[in-house]
Amino acid sequence: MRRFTLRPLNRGAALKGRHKVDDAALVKMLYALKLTREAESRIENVLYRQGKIVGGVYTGRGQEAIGVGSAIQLAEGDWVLPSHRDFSSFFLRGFSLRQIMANWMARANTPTRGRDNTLHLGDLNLRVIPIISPLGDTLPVACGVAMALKRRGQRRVVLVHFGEGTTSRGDVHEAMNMAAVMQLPVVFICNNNGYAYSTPATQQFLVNKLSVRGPAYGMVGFTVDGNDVLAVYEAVRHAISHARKGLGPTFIECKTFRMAGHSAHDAAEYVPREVLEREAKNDPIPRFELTLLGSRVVTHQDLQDLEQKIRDEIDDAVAYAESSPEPEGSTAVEGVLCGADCWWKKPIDRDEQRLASATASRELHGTDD
Amino acid sequence: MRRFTLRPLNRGAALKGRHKVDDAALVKMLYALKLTREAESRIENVLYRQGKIVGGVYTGRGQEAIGVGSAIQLAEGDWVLPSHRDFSSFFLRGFSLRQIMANWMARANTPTRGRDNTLHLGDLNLRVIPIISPLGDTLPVACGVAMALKRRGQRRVVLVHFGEGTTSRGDVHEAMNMAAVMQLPVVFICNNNGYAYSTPATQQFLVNKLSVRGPAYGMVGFTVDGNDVLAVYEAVRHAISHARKGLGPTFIECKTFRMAGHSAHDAAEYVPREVLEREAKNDPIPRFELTLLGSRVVTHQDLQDLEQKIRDEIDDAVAYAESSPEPEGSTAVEGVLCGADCWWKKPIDRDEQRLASATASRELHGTDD
Amino acid sequence: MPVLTYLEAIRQGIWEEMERDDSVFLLGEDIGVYGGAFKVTAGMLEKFGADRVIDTPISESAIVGAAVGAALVGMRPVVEMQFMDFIACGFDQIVNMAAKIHYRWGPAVPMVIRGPSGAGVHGGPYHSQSNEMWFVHTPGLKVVMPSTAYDAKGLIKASIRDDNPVIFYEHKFLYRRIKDEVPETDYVVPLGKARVAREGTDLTVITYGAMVWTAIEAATELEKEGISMEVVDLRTLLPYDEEAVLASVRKCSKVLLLHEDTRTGGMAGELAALIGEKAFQDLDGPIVRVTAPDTPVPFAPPLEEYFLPNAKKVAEAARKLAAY
Amino acid sequence: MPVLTYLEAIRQGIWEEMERDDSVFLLGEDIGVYGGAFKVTAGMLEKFGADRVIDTPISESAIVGAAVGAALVGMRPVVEMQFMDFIACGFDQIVNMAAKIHYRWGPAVPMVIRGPSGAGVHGGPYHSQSNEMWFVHTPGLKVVMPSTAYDAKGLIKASIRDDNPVIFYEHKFLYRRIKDEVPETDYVVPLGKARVAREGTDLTVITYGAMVWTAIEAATELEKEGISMEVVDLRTLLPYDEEAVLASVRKCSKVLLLHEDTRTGGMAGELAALIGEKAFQDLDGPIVRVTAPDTPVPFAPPLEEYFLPNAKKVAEAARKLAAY
Ligand SMILES: Cc1ncc(C[n+]2csc(CCOP(=O)(O)OP(=O)(O)O)c2C)c(N)n1
Ligand SMILES: Cc1ncc(C[n+]2csc(CCOP(=O)(O)OP(=O)(O)O)c2C)c(N)n1
Ligand SMILES: [Mg+2]
Ligand SMILES: [Mg+2]
Repeated sequence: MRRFTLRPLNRGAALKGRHKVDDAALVKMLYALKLTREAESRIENVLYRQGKIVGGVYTGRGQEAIGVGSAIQLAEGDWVLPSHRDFSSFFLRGFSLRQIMANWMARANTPTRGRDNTLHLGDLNLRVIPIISPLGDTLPVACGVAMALKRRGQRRVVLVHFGEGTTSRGDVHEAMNMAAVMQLPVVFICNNNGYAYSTPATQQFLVNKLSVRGPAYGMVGFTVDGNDVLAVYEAVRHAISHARKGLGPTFIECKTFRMAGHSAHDAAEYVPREVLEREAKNDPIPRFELTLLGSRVVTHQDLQDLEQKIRDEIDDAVAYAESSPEPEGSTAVEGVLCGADCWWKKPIDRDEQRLASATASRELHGTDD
Repeated sequence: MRRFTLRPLNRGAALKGRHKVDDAALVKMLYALKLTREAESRIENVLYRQGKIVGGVYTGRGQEAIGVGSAIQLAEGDWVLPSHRDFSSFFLRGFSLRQIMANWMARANTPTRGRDNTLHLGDLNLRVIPIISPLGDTLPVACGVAMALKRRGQRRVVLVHFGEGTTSRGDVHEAMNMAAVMQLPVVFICNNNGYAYSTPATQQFLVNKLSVRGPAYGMVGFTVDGNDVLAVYEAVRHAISHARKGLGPTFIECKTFRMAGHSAHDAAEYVPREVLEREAKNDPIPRFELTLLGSRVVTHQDLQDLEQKIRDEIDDAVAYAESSPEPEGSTAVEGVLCGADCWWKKPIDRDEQRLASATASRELHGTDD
Repeated sequence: MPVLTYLEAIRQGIWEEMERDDSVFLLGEDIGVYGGAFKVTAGMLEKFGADRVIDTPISESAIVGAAVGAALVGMRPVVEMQFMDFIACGFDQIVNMAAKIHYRWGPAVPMVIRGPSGAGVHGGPYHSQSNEMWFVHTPGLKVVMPSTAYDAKGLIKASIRDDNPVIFYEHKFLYRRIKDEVPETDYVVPLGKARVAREGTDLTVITYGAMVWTAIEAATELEKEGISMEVVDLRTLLPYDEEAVLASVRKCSKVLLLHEDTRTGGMAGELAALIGEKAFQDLDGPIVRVTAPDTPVPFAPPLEEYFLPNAKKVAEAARKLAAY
Repeated sequence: MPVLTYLEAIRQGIWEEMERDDSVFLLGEDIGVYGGAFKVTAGMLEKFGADRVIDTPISESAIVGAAVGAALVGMRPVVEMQFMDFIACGFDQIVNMAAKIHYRWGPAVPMVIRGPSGAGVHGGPYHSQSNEMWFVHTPGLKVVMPSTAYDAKGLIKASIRDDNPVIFYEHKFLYRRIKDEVPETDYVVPLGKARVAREGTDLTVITYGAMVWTAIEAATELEKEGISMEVVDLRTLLPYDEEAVLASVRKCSKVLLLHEDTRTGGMAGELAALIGEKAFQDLDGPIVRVTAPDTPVPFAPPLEEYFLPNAKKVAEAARKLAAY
């Protein structure tokens, strides 16, 4: 297989190195990008409209490259705390599409047993800690995970994702400062998609580049093109290697765009039409496809095959979810406290998940780390 | 009277202007510095040891120049939210020494009526909003005051003081970001006295200069010598004039040293002896005295007279406080809600305070603003 | 009289107060251009301008703190929490700053924190909470929760005019489901006064918020069986209307305490203590609680249904109590 | 058996758990070099090292959040709040993150948040609060408050070993005032179990924390008058020991509910509801509350004294109730 050389994406900045990513990893990234896009489209545009989704729908349309370019690099012992739009992180960490889909439909056979919604999916085996709705709350948690890993002398890292709007929360500050002063192996990945619900970034903060926040805590800060999966990959690669060396946290701002409303019910009329049109041309997925086609990592036929495979997988997941049982009402009162009857200790259907996890990590070990 | 020319204190930084402060203001600063030091010494070293103070004692020994160099410049309509060690701000805003002393003794005739302790003293007429113990909580409040002033089109400013340890709180971040993005007339004055209780600044954050936090929000940040009252004056003067012009907030780090324990019961054994010795030589009050003596603004005789006057004032305040009544126990349940029987609306002994306030503001109008 | 939804009534109440008093202004996330997540403030930016309808960063603590600051200098801020669940992020400013200022040094702190709370819309654990008890247990605050459109308007107006920090809970399930004739005239519903939502004689159910409708549904059902159940709507939870509670208990001699909030430490406990102390002699049966169980609010519809009190559960408990 | 103060007992309990289990570690402000504001963790840095006794920045929210993260990956963090008043600054992480994780997706979250609470030392409104009810009303937590040195050690050890987030209230008034024989052996006092602190027959007072001593003082006084008052010490407030409460009420038929915390929405309400529902037939008199009034904790000694329940107030209420 040929090797693909990453462009240095942030010229003059700290991202100086060049790094080779093998074709398998590139194809896997494309797969994850396209699967994420397609699955979320199915959820938002088909299943939600059909009334099959329970509750609201938030997607990561337009910003898939951030989850993909980062999660793909994690080793098995690393941890990730995705944002509320980071479908791809779950998938790349080994959640099965079936489980994710079943959770959107509030079914019983998911890690939440129907107790929590959307992407509030966690699994310690897969080393994914889910977001909770109060924005920013996962950043301190990421610090705590990192403290434990550091104490054990494990060269593990923790990625935590959040939106630019979330940076206004006090917890984000407390966590970034704590990570810096304790030199914790955390990578703070901020997706600046231009909006927090209806609020433009210009009303959220006054700085042009959020990456200035890094040095304010004594950590490195990057701003990268979040719609370029390889730019994200490169920045995160540096940050991970920095963290693994015990050199502490990094803050990465990934500039991107929310190519949808805040949620399925939001037509986003507050976004100027010109902005929508401009950003439509900057879609990370066609960009990456063109790159891979241009460098002959994939052919048009490959793409068609991939798309078919993805459609099949989604069909399967939807069918699985639809045929999955709803939780029994009376289970609502179980497992509030963790004790002898701790529901977590009862087996739930994790086999598939484990399998996926094992596969994912095997594939990941193919990439340089 | 001769004019005294401020040295440009932060060479090469944004503090470029030179500014004249007249002798009267210089003497007033010295008076406020010495009065603060002497009053707090009396409280900590005499009254507290005698068991006359109720509760804990926190003083601003060593960092008096920060309150003095800033509060002295406020016009009547400006607001200040002092830190828990900012005795001088209260005094310069017009609180009478008697009231302050009475509050340390938990007496009834104070703005708190004995309900709150230490320097938790507020008075809307004097435009002082007191700190509460949860550190950092006053910063968002300062923003709200500034929002109101701005909306009314008043060219007023709000100063808010806090320690370097406090900067780790989420509220500090939320407030600084909000002030920046809304361009509020707030001056954030951080006293970096090296310690937060026993925790050295090096365990609080990783940066050398906290002033880098300013640009992280898109506001100007200065670091100045907080033991040089004129340096503080100059930085705050710039910040105030910036804010009055509608150009938004400024962050000022005043480097100083806590020349005492965290509180009266803390021997501060965790502070290395060499640091204590070094810092003792940097006491802001002798420094300023020397400056004023050297430039002949005051004579040794003036100093002696001033000291006598201060001792007399403190004696008077102590006598007043000691002879003041304790609150009636049953008043504890009054005025929880503000209603028809709102205790605030009942007259309390404010005459003295008003007088002091009027005097202070008349004197202030003598200074260039 | 025009018929308004609960949501429209709140909007109208805020609108009128904004018109009446220039010191009233709004602070919150997405309340301006977007008009709020539930559109309660729709049209206000256009009408009152960006000076008075302020979109903030996602900084609940600073929003509350800023409201306190503005209130101290004579404004009457009205804060929107996008969901009341997120009030936890501004908690310290509410309980330590806002609630205690008047007691500590005197000033009025006229401000309202309002927003949608409650379950029933499959919002999951973070968009469904009933967290009023944190504030009912905080001296210095007032806590309000309307159940009708009429009250919603009258109570939000009274809250805005009140000189204390008021936590104003809007039940999101009622926003567009409940309609009422709402006078266009200027009226307030006084804080601290309950109302009898339905008269009865055999037993009384004391409740508030969306559960008022559940109670009425149960009462209608029970009437067919010859059981006459009174329904008392607290409207204000702090300070709550002791007299009205005691009067109804004295009248009916049996009492059922109902809330959507979880059980342990809920409002029913507070009422039970009041009744157990001051109406002990009037009681002809145990004090019965019907509440959500002690769990987070679960997401999936069967779980949420199991979690929430409903007319059937209320009627069952009432039947048992009536037969006692 | 060695006699330890309440404070020393807590220290010994933490110490033993640190020795026993390497996954136990401490997080907090000034807990290392300084040994904590009240010296609870004195000597631990020297003994266990900076890896396990971690001085943090002043970031209550991040401290709690970090504890959750560490707990999720197998550690047993013990967080110190310098004063429990400041727990309000980490509130959201406690109620929304820590409390709900197990329910939402299964993991154990073994962590303790401990610190000094309560009044009586002229600490003013921010160093004297009793804020346990916020957490008693939060499903997914446990809430503990010892009254004796023996229990303090046994309960802190049980809390550290528990698989849930435990909020552990230490009463600062008791720290150095209460002494007890405390075994050097390894023992735990199980969470969720109350104890009868003093036997009685005429009426019972249910209480916890420092008020246990107030109740005992009152009971001693009342005994001289021929009134026999039982004192039940809850020890754990969530989940609390329903059986023990009901047993004592059934035995004595009259009940007094006592706490230092403010009245409305306090623990007494919860207990009143339990008793009003499950022991209604056993009651021979009203359910009486003796609590602090609904105010912030005032600073000046006469105010604080008026605010706090004391033996005199308890005895007065008990006399009336006994005579009912
Ligand atoms: C503390 C808090 N406040 C408000 C909300 C409501 N809310 C949900 S998503 C959102 C916008 C988040 O913006 P950003 O962080 O930029 O993430 P994005 O949605 O753009 O990915 C808001 C305000 C919340 N979930 N938590
Ligand atoms: C939120 C909060 N946490 C902890 C405390 C306890 N505390 C009181 S003062 C202090 C140190 C403050 O340090 P700094 O901000 O540097 O101010 P300084 O005392 O040095 O003036 C601490 C930890 C508090 N008051 N509030
Ligand atoms: Mg965004
Ligand atoms: Mg300091």
